[in-house]
Amino acid sequence: MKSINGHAVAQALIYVAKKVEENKDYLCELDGEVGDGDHGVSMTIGMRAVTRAMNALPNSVSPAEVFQSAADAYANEVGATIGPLYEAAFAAAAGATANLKELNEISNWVNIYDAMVHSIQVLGKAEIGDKTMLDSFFPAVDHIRILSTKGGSLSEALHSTAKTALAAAVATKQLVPKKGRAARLGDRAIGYQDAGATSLAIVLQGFADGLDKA
Amino acid sequence: MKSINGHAVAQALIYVAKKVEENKDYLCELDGEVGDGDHGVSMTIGMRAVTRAMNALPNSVSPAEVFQSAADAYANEVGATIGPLYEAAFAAAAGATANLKELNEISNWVNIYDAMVHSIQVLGKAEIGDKTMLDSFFPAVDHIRILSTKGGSLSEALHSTAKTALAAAVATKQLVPKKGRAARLGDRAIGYQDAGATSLAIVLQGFADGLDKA
Amino acid sequence: MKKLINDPFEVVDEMFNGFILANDHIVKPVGKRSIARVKSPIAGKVGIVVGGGSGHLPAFAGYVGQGMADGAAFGNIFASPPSKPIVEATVAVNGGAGVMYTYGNYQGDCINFDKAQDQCRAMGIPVQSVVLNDDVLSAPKEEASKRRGIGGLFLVWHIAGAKAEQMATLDEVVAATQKANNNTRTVGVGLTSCIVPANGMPTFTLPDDEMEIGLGIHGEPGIKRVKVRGIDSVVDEIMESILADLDYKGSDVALLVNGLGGSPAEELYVVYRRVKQICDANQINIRFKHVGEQVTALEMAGVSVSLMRLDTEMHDLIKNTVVNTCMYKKN
Amino acid sequence: MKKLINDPFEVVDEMFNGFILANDHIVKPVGKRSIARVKSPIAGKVGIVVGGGSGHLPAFAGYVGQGMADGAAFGNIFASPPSKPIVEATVAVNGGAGVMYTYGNYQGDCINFDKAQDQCRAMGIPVQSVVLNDDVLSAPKEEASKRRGIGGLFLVWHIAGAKAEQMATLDEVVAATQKANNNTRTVGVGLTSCIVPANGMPTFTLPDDEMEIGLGIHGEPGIKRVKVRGIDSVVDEIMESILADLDYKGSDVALLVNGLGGSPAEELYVVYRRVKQICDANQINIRFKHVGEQVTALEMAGVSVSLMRLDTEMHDLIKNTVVNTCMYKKN
Ligand SMILES: Nc1ncnc2c1ncn2[C@@H]1O[C@H](COP(=O)(O)OP(=O)(O)O)[C@@H](O)[C@H]1O
Ligand SMILES: Nc1ncnc2c1ncn2[C@@H]1O[C@H](COP(=O)(O)OP(=O)(O)O)[C@@H](O)[C@H]1O
Ligand SMILES: [Mg+2]
Ligand SMILES: [Mg+2]
Ligand SMILES: [Mg+2]
Ligand SMILES: [Mg+2]
Repeated sequence: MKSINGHAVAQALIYVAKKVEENKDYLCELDGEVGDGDHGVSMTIGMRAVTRAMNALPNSVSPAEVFQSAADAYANEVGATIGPLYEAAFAAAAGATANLKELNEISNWVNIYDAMVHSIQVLGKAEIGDKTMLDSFFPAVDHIRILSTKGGSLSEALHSTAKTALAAAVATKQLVPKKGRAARLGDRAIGYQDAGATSLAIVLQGFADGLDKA
Repeated sequence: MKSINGHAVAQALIYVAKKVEENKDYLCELDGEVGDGDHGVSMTIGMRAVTRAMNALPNSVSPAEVFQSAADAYANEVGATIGPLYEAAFAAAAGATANLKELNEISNWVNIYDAMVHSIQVLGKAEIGDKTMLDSFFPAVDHIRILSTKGGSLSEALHSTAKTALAAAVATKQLVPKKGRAARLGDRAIGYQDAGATSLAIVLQGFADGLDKA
Repeated sequence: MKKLINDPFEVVDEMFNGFILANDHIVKPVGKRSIARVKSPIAGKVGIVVGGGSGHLPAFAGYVGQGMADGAAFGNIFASPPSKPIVEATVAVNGGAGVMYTYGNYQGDCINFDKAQDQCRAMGIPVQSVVLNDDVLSAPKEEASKRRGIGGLFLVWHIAGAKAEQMATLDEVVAATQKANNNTRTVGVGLTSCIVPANGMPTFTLPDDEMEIGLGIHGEPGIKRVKVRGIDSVVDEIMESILADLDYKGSDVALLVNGLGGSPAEELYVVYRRVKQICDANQINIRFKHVGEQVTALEMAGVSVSLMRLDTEMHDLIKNTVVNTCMYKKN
Repeated sequence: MKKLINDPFEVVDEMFNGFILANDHIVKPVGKRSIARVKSPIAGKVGIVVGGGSGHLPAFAGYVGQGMADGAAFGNIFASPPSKPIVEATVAVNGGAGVMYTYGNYQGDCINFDKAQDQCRAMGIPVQSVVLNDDVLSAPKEEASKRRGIGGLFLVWHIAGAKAEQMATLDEVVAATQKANNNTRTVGVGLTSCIVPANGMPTFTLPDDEMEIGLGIHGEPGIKRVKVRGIDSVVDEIMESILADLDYKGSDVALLVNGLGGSPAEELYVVYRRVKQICDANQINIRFKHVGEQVTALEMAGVSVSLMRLDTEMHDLIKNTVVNTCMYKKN
């Protein structure tokens, strides 16, 4: 992992896009069991737009500009529930990295992920346990916050954070949905893994892998 | 086989109806490969109407009245191609049995079948070899005409006539259709057995069995 | 079989019943399987009677009302009606100016409408028939009279209905309808078959990656089976067949992109987009257009494209006539 | 996947393109995914903007035109549009009397329309929203505000559009629309799922002998799965749920039997027949009725029934207003 400047973040987002698209059908399948089967499509459309936006940025771009550009891509192309949530999250990440040139410290990513998850909660008004992406994101943020107090490599921290998110996403199976389309199914949704919690874990894993390569 | 009066013919037609309905799906399947898949349905609708008409007749009914009543049932309920063709055929059978009280001779049935097939040809204007019900009916009529010159039992004659019709129906596989919906497929219809030729054979077999029981 | 029905053999009667109840401001029953406009007979107006097998709604009964047909006879699913309901509709709509039958070229329909025509003429009602044969791929050009009638009827009947609304004579209405038919061509493609309710099984089976080109409106197979591919190239093939059969270059046309029943409206607009590109490239001026399900084959997925060449009379008839039928309205 | 499309990710743009071309006498594009009536803005008239995910045609964009909506924003398939096209449509239809948003109660739509509303208000355009929640089975009565909006929008928007045509104020149009929504209930059943094109697979799988009761319009599962059975008893269950939720006895109503996309019109009439019997038995007077595909879920087979209780004002609005939109016309 080299020094993580804006360009590296942009490249990592392009890698995230690739991973999301690879999981399109899987995410649709998860959403289809209890929702409307489009989550993988919405995420793919959003991340394709992000990729186009990233490719249009100069190499000298700042991390905050990268995140804001990703936010705008989601805002213009996606819609649905997930569009505004990721728009808000990327915009919050831009806010959390204002004036920074590099994001080499674990604490940078604690701030980024923390800003993201809170902006999602403010906009979406879901609670923990409602069976949404918050249920994989909050445990991940808690995890990386603890790691940041212990020192260690950023790469390892991002990887183990993504793994925590994935485990938490799997654990959403037991939850009863309270927000979004799946909420209408109530108990019938128990046993199904939440699509948005899963895609969030894929995004975090994409960051970890993408930044390694950058 | 008792003496075949009008009531016996009516009972035989009810038996024919039963056999046609048992073969509904098979006939639809044959029609579906090259036509519009409704032949078994049209024949069932027609023969159900015939059954209702037969049940409404007095026991003292004449054979000609029975056939005319079957013709009317087809005329009012069926439509399609097959409706007018069977209507014409039953009306012709009524004509061929005018003034007769009993139909115990093979020659009676030569006249009936012969009148039926010719009325179908006049109305439908198909040629032999066009892959229609004529291609099972004409060989059957030829067969019973020969038998009538030889003597023998009516029951046996009707049975072997029905068998001839069935064999001829199977042989329609090699024909290229010239009339009706299947005509549009031309060579593509080779290999498929004609639905109307097959149902005609079922009708003749139904007569043979039904009259045995009557 | 997944259908919103009760006894499959009762479907047509129950459908007829619901159709009458839902459209009682426009039509009335005049027999067990026949309807006429509430206002029928309209004195001095040529009555137009349409009909055919059920399973094609809005065609045929859905077009009874102002600006199109005056009466209709319902057959069983995909089966021509017998002559009786046709006769009933004829008698009901005869306002003294005679009656025109117009229907698709199928053997069953021809036999039964001809029978009705004979009976009605014998009763003293002047009846003429115009049999429609717009389906390009159902027979070669030299045998065009063998072609069957499919989606193009929707366009042709605009002309027929408009002409009759103008209180034209029977001969004039017949001539206008015949002219419209002569100038109309259609080609269809099917992606799936359909299920005749009383049959309960798909009429034919089509592998997941194949479609039928040149099929009709009864779930019957088409003239060739090809691999499923991007729709633009399929539309190109459809339009090529149509344009090779009649010279539309530089003409004004009326156009229909018709859904066969199982394809969403969204997809029909994708098709229209391509049709429009091809018309533009061939200097074909679209003066009237409609995208929607008009002549269907139960739940069959697929589409047909119809073009009708317009002269000035036809152009004015189709543009200026209000249509207010049971299932189709045009301002 | 058997669809009349090219690249599944291009479907919405190509559909939008075809929709604009096919309806250019009624609407114009005002953005990449937004449309407005050709005449927009109409001075002094409240502008009505509708929208939501694609895949529901005629809803939502198909209702832009005289007597219903003034503008619409298209989302991706089954996904709310982002705020941008909503804002574009709002600006285009604002004739000085303000703009009303009306859409179904889905989280994504609420978030994106609210965002657009904030942006437009900040630009000085008065915007109000009426969120529709007619789907009885999507939440219990005590939590009616959580119910989603489905087929009933077709009835509610007759009232909204008619009121706006009368040049009522924004508050009056909002009040009439809200009243219509409060008096509207819908229940739907699905026989098959549907395929989101970019997904390529059915959203969920339903065994051959089962149907879903209480489902929405996105191919999502309903509230319970039952065995396929005669439709009359299914309609009985639908009507029971509706009548238990709101007192329709003795009332005048407007009624919709809505096809979800994959069920033939013939079957919808079989359903209407039964609905009418039940209304008669409950002294419910059907003053306005429509049977057809209005609020669909791509090619999903199934039906929904909507009832809207009418007072004198609503009765006159729905009966006396001419509607001439892209995909729905009423004389
Ligand atoms: N209020 C909310 N807060 C956070 N996440 C949410 C909320 N509502 C839904 N989600 C997430 O969004 C996912 C569904 O997204 P998607 O299918 O793209 O949107 P839609 O529900 O509009 O079709 C759910 O799996 C859930 O994780
Ligand atoms: N002109 C004709 N003469 C005799 N039989 C015919 C003729 N046309 C069609 N048939 C018979 O009718 C059968 C099809 O009947 P059916 O499916 O009931 O009618 P339709 O073709 O109207 O759907 C064919 O298999 C053929 O045997
Ligand atoms: Mg979803
Ligand atoms: Mg047939
Ligand atoms: Mg037929
Ligand atoms: Mg969605």
